[in-house]
Amino acid sequence: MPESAQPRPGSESERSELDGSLLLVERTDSEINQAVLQPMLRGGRNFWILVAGLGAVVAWGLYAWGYLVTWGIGTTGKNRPVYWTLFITTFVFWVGISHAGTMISAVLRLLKVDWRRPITRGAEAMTSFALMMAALYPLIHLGRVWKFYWMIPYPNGRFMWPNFQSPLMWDLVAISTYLIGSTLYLYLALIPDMAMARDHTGGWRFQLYRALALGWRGTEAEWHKLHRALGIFSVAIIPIFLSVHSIVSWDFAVTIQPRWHSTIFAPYFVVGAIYSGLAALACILVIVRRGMRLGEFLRAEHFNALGKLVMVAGMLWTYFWFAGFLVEWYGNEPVTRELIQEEIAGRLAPLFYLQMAANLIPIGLLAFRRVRSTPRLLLLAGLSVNVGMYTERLLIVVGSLQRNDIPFNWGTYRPTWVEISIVAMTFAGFALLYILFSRIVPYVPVWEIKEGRLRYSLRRIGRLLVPTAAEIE
Amino acid sequence: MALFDEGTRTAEAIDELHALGIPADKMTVMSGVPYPERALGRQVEWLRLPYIVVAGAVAGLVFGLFLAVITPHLYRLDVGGHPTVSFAPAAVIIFVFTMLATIVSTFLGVLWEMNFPEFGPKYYHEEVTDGRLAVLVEPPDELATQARELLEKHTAHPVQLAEKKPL
Amino acid sequence: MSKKISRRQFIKFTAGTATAAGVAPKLHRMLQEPFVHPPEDLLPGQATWYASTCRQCSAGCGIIVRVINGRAKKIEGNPLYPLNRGKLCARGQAGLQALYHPDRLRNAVRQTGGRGSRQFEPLYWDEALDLLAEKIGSLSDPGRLAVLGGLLPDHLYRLLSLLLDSLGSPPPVTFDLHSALEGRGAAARLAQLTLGSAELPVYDLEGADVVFSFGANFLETWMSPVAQSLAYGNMRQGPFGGRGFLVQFEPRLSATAASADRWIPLRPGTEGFVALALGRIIVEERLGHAGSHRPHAALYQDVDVTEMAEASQVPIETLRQLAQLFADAEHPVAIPGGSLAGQQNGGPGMLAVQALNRVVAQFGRVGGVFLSSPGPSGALRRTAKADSFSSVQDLIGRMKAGEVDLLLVVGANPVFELPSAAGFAEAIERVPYVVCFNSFVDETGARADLILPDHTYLESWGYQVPHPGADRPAVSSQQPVVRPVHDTRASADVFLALASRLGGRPAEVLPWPDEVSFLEETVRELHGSSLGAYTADTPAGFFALWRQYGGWWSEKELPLEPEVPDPGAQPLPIVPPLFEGNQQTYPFHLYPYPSVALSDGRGAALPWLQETPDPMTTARWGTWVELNPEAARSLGVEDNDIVRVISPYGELEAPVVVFPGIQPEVVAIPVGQGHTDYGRFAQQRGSNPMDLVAPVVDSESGSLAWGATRVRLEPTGRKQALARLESLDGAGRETLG
Amino acid sequence: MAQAAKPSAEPGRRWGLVVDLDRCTGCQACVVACQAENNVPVAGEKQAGYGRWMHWIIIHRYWEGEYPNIKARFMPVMCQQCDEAPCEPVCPVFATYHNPEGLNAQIYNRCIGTRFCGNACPYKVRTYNWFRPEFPAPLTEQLNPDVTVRSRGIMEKCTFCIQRIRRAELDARAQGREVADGEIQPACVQTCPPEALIFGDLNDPESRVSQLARSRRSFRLLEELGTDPGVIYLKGGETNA
Repeated sequence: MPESAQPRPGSESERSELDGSLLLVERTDSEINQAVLQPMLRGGRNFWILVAGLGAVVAWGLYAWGYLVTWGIGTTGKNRPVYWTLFITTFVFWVGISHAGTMISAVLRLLKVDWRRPITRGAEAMTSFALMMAALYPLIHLGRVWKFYWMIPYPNGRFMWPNFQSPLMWDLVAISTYLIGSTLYLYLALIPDMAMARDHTGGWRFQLYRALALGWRGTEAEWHKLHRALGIFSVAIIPIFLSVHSIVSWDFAVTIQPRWHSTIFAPYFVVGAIYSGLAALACILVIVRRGMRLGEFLRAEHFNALGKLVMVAGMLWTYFWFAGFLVEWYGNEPVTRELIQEEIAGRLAPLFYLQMAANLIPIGLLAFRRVRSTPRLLLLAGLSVNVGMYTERLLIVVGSLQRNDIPFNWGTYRPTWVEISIVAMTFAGFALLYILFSRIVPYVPVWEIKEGRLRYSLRRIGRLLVPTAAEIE
Repeated sequence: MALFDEGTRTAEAIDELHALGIPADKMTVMSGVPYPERALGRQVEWLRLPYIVVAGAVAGLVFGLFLAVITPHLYRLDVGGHPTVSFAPAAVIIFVFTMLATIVSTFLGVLWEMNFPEFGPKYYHEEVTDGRLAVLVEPPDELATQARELLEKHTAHPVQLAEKKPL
Repeated sequence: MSKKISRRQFIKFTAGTATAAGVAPKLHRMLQEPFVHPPEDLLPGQATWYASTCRQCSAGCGIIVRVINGRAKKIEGNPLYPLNRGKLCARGQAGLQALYHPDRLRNAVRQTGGRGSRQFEPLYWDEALDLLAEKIGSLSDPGRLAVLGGLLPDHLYRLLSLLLDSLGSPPPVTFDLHSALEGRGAAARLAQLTLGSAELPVYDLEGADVVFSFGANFLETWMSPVAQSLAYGNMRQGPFGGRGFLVQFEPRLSATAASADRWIPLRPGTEGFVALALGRIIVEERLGHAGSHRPHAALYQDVDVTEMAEASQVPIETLRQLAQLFADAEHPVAIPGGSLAGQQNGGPGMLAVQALNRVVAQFGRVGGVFLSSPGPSGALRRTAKADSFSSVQDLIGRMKAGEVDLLLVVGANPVFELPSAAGFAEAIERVPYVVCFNSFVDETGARADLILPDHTYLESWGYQVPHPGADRPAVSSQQPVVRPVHDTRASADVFLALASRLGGRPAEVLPWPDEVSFLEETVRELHGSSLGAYTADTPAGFFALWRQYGGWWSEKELPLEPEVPDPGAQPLPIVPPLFEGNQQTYPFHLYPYPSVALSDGRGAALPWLQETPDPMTTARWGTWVELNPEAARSLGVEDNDIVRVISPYGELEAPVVVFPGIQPEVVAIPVGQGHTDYGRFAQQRGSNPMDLVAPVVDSESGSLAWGATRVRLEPTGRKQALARLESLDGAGRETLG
Repeated sequence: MAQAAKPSAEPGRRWGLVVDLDRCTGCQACVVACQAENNVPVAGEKQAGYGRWMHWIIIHRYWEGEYPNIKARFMPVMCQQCDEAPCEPVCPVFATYHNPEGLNAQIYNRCIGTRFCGNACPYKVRTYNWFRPEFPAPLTEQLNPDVTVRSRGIMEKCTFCIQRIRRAELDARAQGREVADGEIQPACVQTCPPEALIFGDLNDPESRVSQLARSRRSFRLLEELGTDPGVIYLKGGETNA
């Protein structure tokens, strides 16, 4: 369709740097379809080795979990007073990661930011899978996981009812809601691409895509309804996304544990979540781009924009961290002082300085476009942010619990193989789900790309005059 | 059914079909890309979706209220000197349930509006997802030939008799 | 109950509204016991309580045992018994676990693989008794039979004495480390010298307003800790108003010192010096209001306060203040404790402390020193007395010389409890046949040929006259609270059966068919007494009441004023302490002390006691070495660093506890761990400081001078985290200042 | 303070425990008594050393000063039975709640083991069953049938020996009378050799505990947190006067 290829994507200034941008524009829809579908069908030896490796880690983690359930929470390194440790740390971490998906697809959709298009699906999938991993932890960390359903409010012969005053109940409902919401959101936007995949595959894939496409034909009415639904979703999921990490933060903030009992925790956690989530997304995009050779879809402009967002989130995080820290330092309450002392010059110092370095250095690095648009450097920065944010949660959860109002009751925590295996399991599980997802589901939202391209390509669409692409939604 | 390569000509063809006297509900346009509303010169359907969503949200609110405000009285146990029901925890629960219901009703609502899932045989062409626009016309018998000619004039592809394909 | 009402209200309330929503529980489910009920609301069955006597130490507190379905469930103090008045210590509570210990011997056994092989073969009791009777019968000379007893129940001691006497064998030798550490023997000798009776006196803490305790850890293990704790509580916030002032003089800050108002650290062995200095100051400066000090002047004529202060390292100023305090008090009392007795100058030291009571004329006065009324005397008064370490050494000498052919060990664990340098373990190898009567395979049992396990005290009969006693005559009864858990047999019954098997004179002297009939006969002498808190018409009725009440005691208080012999004008002896080991090579004093939970080690088998933290260090399940922070610094060690402790007689390794409450020249190690046998909870755990102790005695009383050894420390560079309750990071702070 | 929302809507009792620190000798009798009464498992050396001991009552030991002018003090600490208990609202399944007698009750069979209450408790007096408790036979015979043996994964803590409270109440009701002051004795109170622990009804102005609670010496642990504990400490080293 040569006649539709007049305008070029991206602003004038950026286009010059983009490699392969022209390629995409000159591709036909059918070629785009194939460019997206082909990597999914390639299952090289390396791919299967990777899957087997991740599967093995997951299997080992499941064994560790079985061991934990069989023998009790004592197989972890928890003790009195450190009742929560790596599980809750990693839980908070995964919930944080999950925030990037919504940030990218809902917030940017509402803001009509066009560079989001190729990365929305990757981001949404990350949200769903990260949440799935996060949702495991409240189960894993239970002393009696086989009784977890006692938290579900339904009439029962035990005459039991959950306590809606407990932040854990809020957690339960908020995380379920977010998981349901983000998965439906992911799926809804996936239907047209399922139809596309259905039309171009055979065998089991055809059957699968056929079932998932739900009979999509792409009629005008269907598109219209889909658009409306996605619009509503975008609006509705943003408050959920804000509430989820706030609620996670209240797990800590509602107690009177020094350093947890803080009003700034909710926004601080949300910002931290966005920071780590966006950084994680950048890492994943870099990796997937290489692994699936999607270079022509995920281009430097996307990384550049994402890098900017990460940088901004990082600055916000720094601001919130400082705001919290300053007040705690100023208050000079004995236990808080002791904890701050531990962080700055005590036993927690290595973790603290790791946290600060790993969180702050990337902000500086990302100020350079060269870093932002070089996948390798962006990956490095993103990984650093995630190390930093994991450490931050570790310091909040474990670090704070090691001290309390009565020095006699202090404690020290040492992790065990069970905990580390289970944490590794969720990392491997996330990667595994993500890899399999990327082989089964078109990783790049084809219709959104085409839509975006269409928007740029048409000055006059039918009888309608479209002044600029960015204003269309 | 006619296949088009791009939107402008499709819109022109549709305009002409209208002029020919074929009502809008006898024409179905299929595309692999969403075209902006009215871009193809067709009327926008009125949607019930917003109402479904609002109804869902209200139901969620009520359910949340029930859980957060009523059930604690039914299963009353006192904790930590707090009132049995107090604003802050109830607000969280009510909010989350409202949002949950909103999301779920949006999803179910849109599926319902689209009559999904619907796997039976339908008029369709696979090239739609490859970038073609398909215009399916169900003209009254007297206009059939004219419509066909009109479509053939605009498209490079042969106008076919539509087939139903199992989807 | 209120929850039920609210549930019913709930049904009414929900009938209309919630059922429609499907949330209301179905009505038929209401019959189920809902999970909102705490399980504690459900109380199964009624319990029976049996009164008996605690035998976890020699204090002899009255207990009541809660029994449900024939199983003992809990031990509590007998609220009627005048000694402990319903109170009981940690060790007493844990007695249940001795009864139900998984590693108790379940029947009589013979060691088949040779001594120390720990290969045992079960034996029928008849066979076992035949074997024992044959061994006794085949002795070439009854003098070649020796009996070593531990903390024997009074009736068993009496039976054994009668049996041995009838056989023509030497009387039983008794030794237990607990008594040695509390200086029981030395205290009895002191009482004999100063109070005219070998009865252990009662120091009236409750009535005292100033208490000077010289190394008496009377709130932990010394003498009768429960009775003394009770009195201490009343001294603090007493019914008489006012608050007593307690000063503790000892090298290590014990839990008693922690409860004291002042702790005066001093060098080991100089407690007597401090007492002498205090006495001298009082007499010289005519302090107080107890009348003329002229009669006492002679006592202190040789005492030089400056010298005493220097030797003990207590500043003269402090001594002056304390002397003033003591002399000015209405009811001062000075207590000569166990750590004095553990020195080679123990006798003179204790004498010096007791002299303080004389100086302030506190014999037989409120808040002073009393004797317990004996009540009906007779057979009951013939109680077991701990023999001195010297007599044990004699026995060891005889064993080594091959003069003992048959050794019976009854309720004692000499291999563990005696200083290993005393050579008991070697001596026992020279004895052809060894029979042990303990309920566990302990260190001595592992070296025996035959073990005839006794019942635990909760399964057996007996009585005990407490000493030191209560404020009135009292005898506690002991009866089985449960049927024997295993196929064990009361040692008293074993000896009675043995006597009848041997025939002849033993059978004549011990005619009773079993220990119960022996007890009934013994107790009968109390029946007629007019003092008793209850009366019965018949001896059988009395015996029933005696068991129900948990003993016999007088209704009213009967404190007895000691008839103090005139000391004459003899000056008090000033004997400097002697220590084993050269000061240059061995710079530290070793201070072994009985653990509050494990006492001398007999509690080590019981998991409750192992888990009980030491009050001061909060450590458990192990042995540790307490070091002054200054000493730790100079050695370059810190908490949990393992050090090797070397004395001229042995060495051990244990982690360090940096302990701010200890004299810098002193190294304290708790006694109780280091078992090689004695059940799964005790064995291979910690080390036994008795391996370091020199086998020396207090020259006067012959009791073991367990504190007279010097040691040196060597860091090993290894670490071992002690199971402490306290967080070391917290550094003992109460709040963060 | 949400006074109106107090569970003791009926003019109920509020059980309280007075700990006289002047009498306490740190002798650990209460610790073992509690362990025996409440089937508290033994953790063993390794677990106990790692902060996983199970005692419901422990005795803190604090140092003051330096050698030779050093003092040590003891402080028995058990569940403070707070009226405004921070541990209660955080439990998602109501395994811990406030009973009408002012007790902070723990219902073991509801507990799913989130350990949230343990984090919320500022006194850190809740203990957790890290493993299945072991009672090698025949030590099982020592178990008190009035008290459940808790399985692994469950929080537990001092109950003020609620089974003894119930027993006394049932006995009193059977005899048609009120429970007398001092009649109820939790195991620790029962055994305490220096009588440092006193138990009773704080809502009864005549009871011994409420009299002592009004003493000049009385204070509560971490009073500034506003948890309103039912355990009242009496300062050591001085008289009531």
